[in-house]
Amino acid sequence: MKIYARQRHRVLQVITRLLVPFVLIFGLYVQFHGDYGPGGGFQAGVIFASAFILYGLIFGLQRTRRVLPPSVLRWLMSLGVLIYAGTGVLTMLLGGNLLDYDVLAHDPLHGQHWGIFAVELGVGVTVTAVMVSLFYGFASKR
Amino acid sequence: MKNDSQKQVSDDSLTPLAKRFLWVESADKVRLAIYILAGLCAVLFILDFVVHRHAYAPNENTPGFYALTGFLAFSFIVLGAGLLRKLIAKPEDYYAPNAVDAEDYPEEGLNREEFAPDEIVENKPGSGS
Amino acid sequence: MMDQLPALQVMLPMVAAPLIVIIRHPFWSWLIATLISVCACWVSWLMLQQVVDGSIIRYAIGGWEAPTGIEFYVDRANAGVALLVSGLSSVVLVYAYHSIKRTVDTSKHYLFYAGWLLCLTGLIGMVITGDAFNVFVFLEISSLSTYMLIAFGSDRQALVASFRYLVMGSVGASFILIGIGFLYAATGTLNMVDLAARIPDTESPRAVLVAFSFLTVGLMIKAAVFPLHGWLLNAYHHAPIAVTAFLAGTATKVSLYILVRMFFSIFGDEYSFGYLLLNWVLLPSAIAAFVTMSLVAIYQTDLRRMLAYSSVAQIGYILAGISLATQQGLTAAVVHMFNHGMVKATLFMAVGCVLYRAGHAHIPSLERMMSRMPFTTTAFILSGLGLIGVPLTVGFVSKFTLINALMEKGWWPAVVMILASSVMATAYIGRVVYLMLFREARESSASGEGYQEVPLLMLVPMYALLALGLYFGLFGSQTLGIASGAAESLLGGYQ
Amino acid sequence: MLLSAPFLFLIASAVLAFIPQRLRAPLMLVTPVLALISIIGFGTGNHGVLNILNFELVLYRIDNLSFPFGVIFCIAAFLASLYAWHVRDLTQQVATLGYAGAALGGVFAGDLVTLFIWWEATAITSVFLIFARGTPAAMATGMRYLIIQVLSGVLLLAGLLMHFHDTGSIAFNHLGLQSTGTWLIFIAFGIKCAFPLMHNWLQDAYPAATVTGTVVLSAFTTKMAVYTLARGYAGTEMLVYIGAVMTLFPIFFAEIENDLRRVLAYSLNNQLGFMVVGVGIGTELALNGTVAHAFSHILYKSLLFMSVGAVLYRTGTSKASELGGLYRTMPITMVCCVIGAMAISAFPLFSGFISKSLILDAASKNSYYVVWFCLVVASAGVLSHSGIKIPFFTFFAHDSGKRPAEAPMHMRIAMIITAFLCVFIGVFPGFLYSILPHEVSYKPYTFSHVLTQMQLLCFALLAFVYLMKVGLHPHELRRVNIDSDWVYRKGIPSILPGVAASVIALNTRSREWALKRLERLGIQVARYASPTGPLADGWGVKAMVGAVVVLMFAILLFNLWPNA
Repeated sequence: MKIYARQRHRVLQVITRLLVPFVLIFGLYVQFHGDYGPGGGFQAGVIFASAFILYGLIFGLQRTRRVLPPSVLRWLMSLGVLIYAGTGVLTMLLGGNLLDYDVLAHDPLHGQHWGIFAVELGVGVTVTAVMVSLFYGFASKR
Repeated sequence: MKNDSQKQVSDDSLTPLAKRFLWVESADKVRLAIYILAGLCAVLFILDFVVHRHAYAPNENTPGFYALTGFLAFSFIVLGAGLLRKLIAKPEDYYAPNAVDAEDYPEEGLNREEFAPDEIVENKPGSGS
Repeated sequence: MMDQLPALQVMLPMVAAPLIVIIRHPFWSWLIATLISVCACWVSWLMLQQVVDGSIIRYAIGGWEAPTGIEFYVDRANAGVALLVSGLSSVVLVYAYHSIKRTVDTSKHYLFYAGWLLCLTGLIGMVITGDAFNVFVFLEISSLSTYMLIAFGSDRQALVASFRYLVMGSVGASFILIGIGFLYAATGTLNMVDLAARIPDTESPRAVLVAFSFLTVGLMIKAAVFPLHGWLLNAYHHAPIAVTAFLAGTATKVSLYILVRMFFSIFGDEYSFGYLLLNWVLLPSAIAAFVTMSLVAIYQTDLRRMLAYSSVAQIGYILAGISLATQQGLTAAVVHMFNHGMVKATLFMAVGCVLYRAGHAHIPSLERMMSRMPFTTTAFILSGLGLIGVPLTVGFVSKFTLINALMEKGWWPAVVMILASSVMATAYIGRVVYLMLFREARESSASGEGYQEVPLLMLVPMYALLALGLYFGLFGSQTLGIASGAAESLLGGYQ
Repeated sequence: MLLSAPFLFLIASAVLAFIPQRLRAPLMLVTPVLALISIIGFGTGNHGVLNILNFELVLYRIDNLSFPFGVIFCIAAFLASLYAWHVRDLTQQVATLGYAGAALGGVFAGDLVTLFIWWEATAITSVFLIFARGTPAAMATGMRYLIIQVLSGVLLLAGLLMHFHDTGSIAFNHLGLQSTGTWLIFIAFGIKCAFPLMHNWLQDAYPAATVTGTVVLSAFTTKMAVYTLARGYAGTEMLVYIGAVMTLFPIFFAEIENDLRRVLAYSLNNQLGFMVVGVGIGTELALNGTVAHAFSHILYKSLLFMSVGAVLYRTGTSKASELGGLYRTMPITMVCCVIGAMAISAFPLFSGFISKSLILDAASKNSYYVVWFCLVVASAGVLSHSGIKIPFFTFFAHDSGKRPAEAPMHMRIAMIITAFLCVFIGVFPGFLYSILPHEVSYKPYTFSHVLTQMQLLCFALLAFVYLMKVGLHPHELRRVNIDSDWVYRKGIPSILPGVAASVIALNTRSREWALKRLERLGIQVARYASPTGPLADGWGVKAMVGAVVVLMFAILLFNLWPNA
């Protein structure tokens, strides 16, 4: 894949600049709406990552790396897993079974809500980070 | 009983214990010993007629049973062995080199030491090495 | 907290792995990995204590009870395997510090140890989960991290080996997935206990049959059963030696455990062996494994490769025990899993020590190792004796049980084959031992400097494992007792 | 368990290698003492019960039968160590302790598996006492010895496996000749016990060992075998006849043998015969006799081997034809030797008298009259080769002109202690009788018993004197006498070339063909199994996937079969 970061792609660049925020917001929507409707961490993560990938396709790897450095990605990957696993551990610490969200809030319903929310967030963060780093990996090696 | 010339050690320098056995060198004394043995045998034989023995095996009570058995068995064994030797004796190196028969014992495992009368005289028996 | 043990077992390494990635410090990541592994080992020990009397722990994840939710199902059989896995992981991790420092670039240490913990997570998860699909998930976790660990090997071949394993492993995993899919289609459940209950009255026996076949072949690939062992050789040869020691002791054993679980608990031995004649497939491949692979091992010139072949042969023994489908045969299989795990790990650790000092494991160049590295060589020889199955060693315990089980069933030809392969094992171990002890060093290699013994941190875990092996060799009835209980649990199916 | 007698010996033998030279000999002396204390300290009962593989291994069973053997083995080990004080050869020292430990282990083994392990251990440790002589001939002899000993172990293993298969038990109690397994075990015991035609190793190997090694060897292996027979086959009638033959035939060989250490080996064989007869009779009295005889036998046979060994040590030879007249300069050795000779000939007031008569008495009481008579004849024979021949041709007879110094101090002490024990047991039989397996009501010193024994011995002596005077007594010649081991040492090897030649002549072509085939097979195997061969290599992804397909097909096929 060749990265073009030239002036003659001005149209693409402008449109991309316009698109990226919407993609991000859509990603967040899918993420946080996941526990009520279609969606969830996996899909949201991929959508979120696609924003960066699009950015990278148009503006080149260097610029994307400046926006989202690989070290941060690695950190995010781990963080996502930690959020997921941490939720599980937290439920255990609160006296329930692993990933038994009932104990997270005063009533089970809220507990389930919070639990799913946290877990999906973890998944989303990790998937985003993994997708982007996959992109980095493929893009940088020829 | 012979070969006094071979001796490098005179009989006088022997230990007291060894001196007690010097009688075997003298033919007379050996003969005397044999007479004593024969006498002893005679006495034992006669005793057999006097003493009543309690026995299990047949013939065991027959007077002279043991005496006869001892004498005959011994003779039979010795003579039989002599005949056996004619059949099976082989030169000493028969199994060589796979057997130790013909070889000398390795020197490093030995401690050959000639009898040294002086040392014995000084230290009395039971010392040395 | 005691009732949370199964969850802890999996979560400990799983949480620690990302932490290590965040910390990124070589030493600290090693320390964390080791400590976590030791904790996991302790947890599985506690767990074994809870179930050793024959009771069962069923842990519902998220509070959703069994057929609906996912559960961990722990009984004597898998608590023991979990202990083996976590225990070996701990020991080898302690050992790995120096060995890995030598082979892996310092900047990547954190990745290595994180991968190790993920692998541990996957293996333990596979063992204790009670959900068929979850088996697949954990299998993937462990497989993926294993590919990574193997690729850390110092030579370029490691990448190839890792890739070959990846291809084969993926084939295996997809077979397993397909099998699980068919099972789900046929029965409508994924929970193993539920599966076992529903399979007999399923309406589509063909689907179950196909599922059974796919699962068998898939697991046979992962367990490196004889004709499907190709990935193992290069992987063991080129991986960092600590990884090899860990994998040799655990990875194939876990797959074999799943295989056994499937045969006896899910499908039931009636189905697997009585009705479906599986032992016409398993036993021939087992025998072919320990005969041909032992033979091949004799001719190897690289110590690691020789041991890799021997591993395939030993898997053959375990498989032979499984294919008997009797209490005693299964006991032999289970006890051999443990014993061989310990022995082979020790052997690979000893080889690692040789590698650490000599830089190679070329067998003909190992002359007079005894005078250069006495402790390492002693460990190698002692555990080599165990591998052969000399009386008073662990190998004898398991081989004897196996032979006894075979004789009980009247399979004399198999007994003869085992004895023949033991002779071959004597040949390949004996050859190395002879070289190490007696052969005078050749002029060329004698001119090189004598090696020193490896650091204490490598020797201590090796000897700890060795001592454990010797102990279990002398007091084999303890392991046999647990294994016999495990076999009972497996044969009895789910209550 | 580490404090049990066998393990004490093993530990000590391991420690020997790591301590300085000057501490080794003392350690070898201390070990038997500690072991004896351990045996007494543990007391009767089963100790060290291990459960391995669902077998109950009893490592340390002390009961009435094993206890006396344990005691005498410790004593023998002590005396042999004292006798070997001068030895600086680490191999021999380690082998001595290891061998004694293994023999003790065998005696205290409560099950057949443990017994087997010690059984083989005695073979492997003891052979070093022969190797230690260091000559190629000794190596060859040692290998012959080792092969036969290991063969015995293999038979034992095979027998115990079959026995286990039959009965499901590995306990070592009374076995009896009831199945193939017990027969094999019987033969294994018989080899170590030097049954007729299985005896050759004894006469072959013992004279080849080192000066001190023979003393050690003489005590353990055969007596361990006697113990195992007494444990497993007491009352087996066949043993009575085997034993009777054993008492008789070695006498003839001993009579004409030139090497005095081999004479003693034959005599050892003959004495074993008495014990085997005792085992075969199997009554309490007979078993008491066996144990008592083994006990006193170990002492006086050690004593004889020590004195002959001392002569060898000083003169470099143990051949009767080279010796004579040594009483002048080795009087103490001579006196000890005579005491040993009198003990083995069973003169009253010596140990042989009070032990052998138990067996003779048991034989006649149980109506084995022919056997009893054989034993009486053999008793006269014992006098001929051990009682007279050994001391007479060594220390008296014609003067060889050799004037060696008296044996070294430690040897003298060892011999004097042993001689003292021989006399002590003979004079105070109660001490020995009190440790026998069964209650002893036997009174050895009755007038008629003393009388008959004296008659037997004195008339035999008279016969000796007579035959010497007449000149019928065989002279001592530098000759070897072939025994039945000729078959495998000369016979078969000499026939083999002829047979092979004819086979080659007849079948050259087929042999070559077969060899070529074999060679080709070897090459083929090597090619397939070599690191680059198809068995080892070539497991590429394609081949693997192929295998997957085949296997899948096979499984499906087998699975569908019953459905179709």
